[in-house]
Amino acid sequence: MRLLEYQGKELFAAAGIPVPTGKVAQSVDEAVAIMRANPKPSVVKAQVLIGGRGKAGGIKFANDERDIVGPATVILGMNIKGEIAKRVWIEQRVDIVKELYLSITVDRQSKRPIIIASAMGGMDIEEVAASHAGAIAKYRIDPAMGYWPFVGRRVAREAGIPKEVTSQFVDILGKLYRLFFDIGAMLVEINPLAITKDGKLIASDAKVDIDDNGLFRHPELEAWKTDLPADALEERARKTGLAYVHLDGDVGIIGNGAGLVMGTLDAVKAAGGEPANFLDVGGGAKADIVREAVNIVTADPKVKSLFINIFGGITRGDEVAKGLVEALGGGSWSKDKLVIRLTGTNEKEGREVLQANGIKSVETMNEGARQAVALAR
Amino acid sequence: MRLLEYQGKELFAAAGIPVPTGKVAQSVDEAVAIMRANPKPSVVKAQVLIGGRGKAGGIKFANDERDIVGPATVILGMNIKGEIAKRVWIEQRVDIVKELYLSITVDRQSKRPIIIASAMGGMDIEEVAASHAGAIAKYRIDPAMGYWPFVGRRVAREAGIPKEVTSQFVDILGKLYRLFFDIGAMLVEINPLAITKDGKLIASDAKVDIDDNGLFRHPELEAWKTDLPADALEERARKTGLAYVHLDGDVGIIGNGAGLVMGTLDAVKAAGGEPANFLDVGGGAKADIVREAVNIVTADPKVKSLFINIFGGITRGDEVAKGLVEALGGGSWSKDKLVIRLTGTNEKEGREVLQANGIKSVETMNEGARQAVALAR
Amino acid sequence: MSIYLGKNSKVIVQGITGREGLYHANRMRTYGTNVVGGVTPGKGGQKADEFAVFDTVHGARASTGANTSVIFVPPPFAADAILESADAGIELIICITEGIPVHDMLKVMSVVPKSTRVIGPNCPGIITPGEALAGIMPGHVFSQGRVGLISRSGTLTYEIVDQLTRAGIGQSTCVGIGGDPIIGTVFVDCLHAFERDEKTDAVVLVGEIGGTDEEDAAALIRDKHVTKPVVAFIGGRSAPEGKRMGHAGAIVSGGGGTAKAKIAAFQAVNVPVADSPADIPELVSRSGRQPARV
Amino acid sequence: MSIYLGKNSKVIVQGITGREGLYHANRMRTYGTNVVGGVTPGKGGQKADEFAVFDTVHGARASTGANTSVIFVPPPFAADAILESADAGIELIICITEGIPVHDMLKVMSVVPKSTRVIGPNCPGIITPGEALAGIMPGHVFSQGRVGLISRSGTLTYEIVDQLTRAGIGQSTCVGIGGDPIIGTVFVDCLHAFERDEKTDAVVLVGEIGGTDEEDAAALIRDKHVTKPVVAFIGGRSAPEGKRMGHAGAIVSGGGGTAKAKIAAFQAVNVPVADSPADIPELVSRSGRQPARV
Repeated sequence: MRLLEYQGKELFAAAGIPVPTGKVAQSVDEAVAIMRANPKPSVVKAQVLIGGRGKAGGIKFANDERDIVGPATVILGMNIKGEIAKRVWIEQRVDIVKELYLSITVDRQSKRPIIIASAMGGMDIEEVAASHAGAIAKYRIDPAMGYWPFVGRRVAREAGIPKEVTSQFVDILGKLYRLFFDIGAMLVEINPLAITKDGKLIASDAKVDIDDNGLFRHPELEAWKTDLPADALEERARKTGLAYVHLDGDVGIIGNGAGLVMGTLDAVKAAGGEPANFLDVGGGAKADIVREAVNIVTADPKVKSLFINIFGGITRGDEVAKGLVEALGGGSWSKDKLVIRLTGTNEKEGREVLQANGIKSVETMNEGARQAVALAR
Repeated sequence: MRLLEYQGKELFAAAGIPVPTGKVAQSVDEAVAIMRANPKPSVVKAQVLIGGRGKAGGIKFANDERDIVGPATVILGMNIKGEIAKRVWIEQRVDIVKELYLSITVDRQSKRPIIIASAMGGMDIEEVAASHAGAIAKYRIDPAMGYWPFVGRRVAREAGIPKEVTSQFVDILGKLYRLFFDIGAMLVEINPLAITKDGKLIASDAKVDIDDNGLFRHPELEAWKTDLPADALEERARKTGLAYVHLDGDVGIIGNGAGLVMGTLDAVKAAGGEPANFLDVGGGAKADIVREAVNIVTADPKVKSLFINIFGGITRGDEVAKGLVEALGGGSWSKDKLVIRLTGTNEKEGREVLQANGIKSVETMNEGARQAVALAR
Repeated sequence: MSIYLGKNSKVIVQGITGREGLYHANRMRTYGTNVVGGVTPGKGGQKADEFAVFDTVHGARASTGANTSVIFVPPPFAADAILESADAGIELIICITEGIPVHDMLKVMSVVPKSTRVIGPNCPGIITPGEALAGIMPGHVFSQGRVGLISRSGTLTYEIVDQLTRAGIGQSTCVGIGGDPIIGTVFVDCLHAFERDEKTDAVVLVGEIGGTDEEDAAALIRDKHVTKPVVAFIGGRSAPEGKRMGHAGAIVSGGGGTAKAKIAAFQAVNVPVADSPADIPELVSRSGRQPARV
Repeated sequence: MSIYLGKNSKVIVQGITGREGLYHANRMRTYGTNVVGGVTPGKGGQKADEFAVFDTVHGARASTGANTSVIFVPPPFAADAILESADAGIELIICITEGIPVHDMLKVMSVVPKSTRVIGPNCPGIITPGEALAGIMPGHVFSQGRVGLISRSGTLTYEIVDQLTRAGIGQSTCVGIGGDPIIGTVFVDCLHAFERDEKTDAVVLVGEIGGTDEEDAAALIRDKHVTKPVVAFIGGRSAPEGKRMGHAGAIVSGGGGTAKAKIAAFQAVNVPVADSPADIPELVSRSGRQPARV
């Protein structure tokens, strides 16, 4: 679960990490009220997950209740690379003299949390890594050891963090690690971690990504989910327990098992088509799940053909066929725009069901992909 | 810092470990008020650190505000093996059908916390260990791993904890471990951990010992210190930073370094005497520390002679001699009842100071011990 | 036995009284696996179908001599189950459970002894065809032979194995290492094992987007730690950045973990990369030493 | 070099700008120890007397090649200092600090790599007479020779060494292992090291009440892992139960850790136990192989 900046900053503040004073607004009126209560030179920032909001015009300035109206009006509802800004975060401006970078993420290779820091903050860390690899310090923490101040001192020295702020940096990093650990984060990033004119460190931005699998331990964060931009079909699929990812193409895809579905997407692409989605019905799917899967995929108006690719391991071919027949019977899709490939457990029984209902099936994944792409033309 | 039962139970309750409802009283009036507010069959327990209070008459029963008067009057102020009960803990009686044992302490050998559990609770665990070694389960936790429920299940099985209460046991053990860890305990012990008639586990007693070196992290526990029985001289020494232990003999002992002082005590004992105390002035002691050490040791009216044994490593002989002269000059002790052995760094200068003030010194520790014992006769 | 699992493996199932656990315990036994019992806390002493149930892994191991565990317990309790098995001295721990918090696995992997092999989580298990199956794989698609297989995906593995089997190419051992970001056993571990294994002539490696496990495998091959022929397939070539493709670990982020980079890494060390699962049997047949037919 | 410390040891002092740290850095250098610098966070780049000060142990090690650290930082920060040295690859870490929370040491000892030797805390350090001193011992009482010494106590060690030296018995290495309940190096570790050491003929072991380190040492001798003669002394024979005798670790509790039990354990394996420090030189002289005189 990726969090919006204002949510991340709320977590930071609770963890004792200094952040600028700020408030979130969902309407121009709210924005005006905020500035009336606290008429300080402020930054008005679009609350979106997508990167590059600054260049897209999603960050503006205001000093009082009058001149907040323009920025708030422009930003609220702004479409930034396909994402609508439903909120603005209004925070007091701070005088920044230098920008640092600090993050903790999960390093898959070492199976450890990794701290990444740089004295070159304010830009994309991948860009820094590409152009100034030496400017980045990395430290993989043994989770059994946890964070100790020496780690911060070592990272600070290696990243070239100015000496005057090293002790603040060590303190903030300790708090960031505790937060990372407490909320089961995949990423906590402060970019920039600003040095103010009066020599204080402050988190100017906040990027937090929480492991969805660990969310059950944090019911208090559940409420924030509704604030996050979400695809309606993805939401609907999540509720049924289906893994659905909405894409931009026109060939709808259903399969069982993440790897097989990914492989199916690749086959469609290789056949010259564009997948409309990723949908994994999971292992051992029953007829009703298959029916709901068909309904979800075909609810996307861009979908022109549907390719169902099932390898029956635990999943039984006859169950899949039955679900499909039910879905088609409900009128949600025409069998003319459908290709199905069914193999493995109970494939014979499944094909009999299909045949009895006039649904044709193909033998191989590649053949299915070709036909599905042709049907979408 | 050893805690009284009521303090331990307060920590248990805060940690979510079930304890009987209870309140502490410092006077008969308070005890009466407690029973008036809550007239339930109760146990009245002397709050002392020493073991065996039950046999000494420090545990009684009461049902209401009238019949609490007797037990409270008897127990408050009771001398139990030398320790005065300044408080009673009045807790509601629970119907116990079986008593278990559970503790976590520091295992020096493995350098790990060790869980000890037994289905034979309510008696001294060392006795159980001696008579029924097989009835005790032990598990050394890797502190890097921490407590996981499987540890509790394994311990429960090996200790023969009844199956019906295993899941409660696992839960309580997890909370006990967290408490052990959070307060930096040397020991947390529940003996007995009672199974009540209705199948619930409840901590019938609480023994908690907190590492003094870790107390700086727990200022909230500082207040409890004043409730604990303490030797006035030990308190005074603690404030000066001296390690002083009050003993029962008549030969006062001062030395530098815990090992040397222990060796000096042994030498006095070997010479037929009884040490009155242990006092370590520490490394590099200056004259004022030595003076205060002499004052503390000789403030004990039982002390008949004083043996000062200094091996000058970092500690300088002349500083020790100066402090001693100052102390004697202040009239706190007569040089006739004093033996000093001074060797090592600046021993010559030190002996000159002693000689100039008419204080005789001996060459060896054993000779000093002999003379000090003779002086105490 | 080829690698990790074989005829001498004595398997217990953690979570055996659950629907999944019991279903697959039976399937494994049917396949020929020596399933010696199962564990469900609080249900020790009962029977689940024909399987003896124990309260703890220690108890199960003491009674049965189990050396392998397959874990089906729900995500919140799975890390505890893995640690319990490790603590009890189980040598091979296969965690099927999907949805374990990443931080649980970080902790688990930092404290599990090096001598314990953890496979998964979020994996289909491991099979040595004709000897034993520990997991949820459909045993009937596998066939005995001399090609090892390692995969981050379940059904894609079945798909590929099915094609291998149909082409007459049997398998020595197939390991589903799992689709999560933090897993106990990675490609590199399995490649080392297959390299040492006398019963394996070639290896099929089924990777996907996300992480750098495939790049690490390529580096191992580059450094000549693996000399047996390897054929690769990478799923997720069409996946856009930032979208999680079913598996928690299958995500391209910050420009890292792309199929393109992985394919390039393999090609740079002369490992043929199949365009489609259908091409794998032929690539295997053409690869270095000819694997023996079934 | 006898064990752990010698001419090739390059020593840094953590907490060198503190009063104690700087005082003892100078004393060590005067003794002949190769003190290459010190560490105080935030004071890197300065000088403390003649010593270069670094912000981190990493920095100090990178610049000086230090392999040994002596720690003088206050108790709340000492565990962090030990872990920093371990993380930086320092091989020998001697922690002088008294008063470190026991739980800090539990954590430290569970995560410090096995290849790192931690001595202390709450110890006087280690000396290889004539080569190097790392700690706070008064160097002048020690003399070169072939008797190793291990002790839980500081001044008692000086007392005993003084008597050995006066009796003409020099020392190979003397290790003060510290008086805390949880310490990095115990008797058993040092006995193993002295057993392997060509420059040591016999060992004096100075124990005290509390714990079972002495019993463990006796068991090692019983099992013939130590064949060189050992002479023991146990402090605290007159200490009552439940009273902490200065050292946090010197306490008899629950009937365990008594001097009586320790003396009996040594006597059972034919290790002579001195009644008084004054008796030690003679016991050493009489023990097995005659140690060479200075």
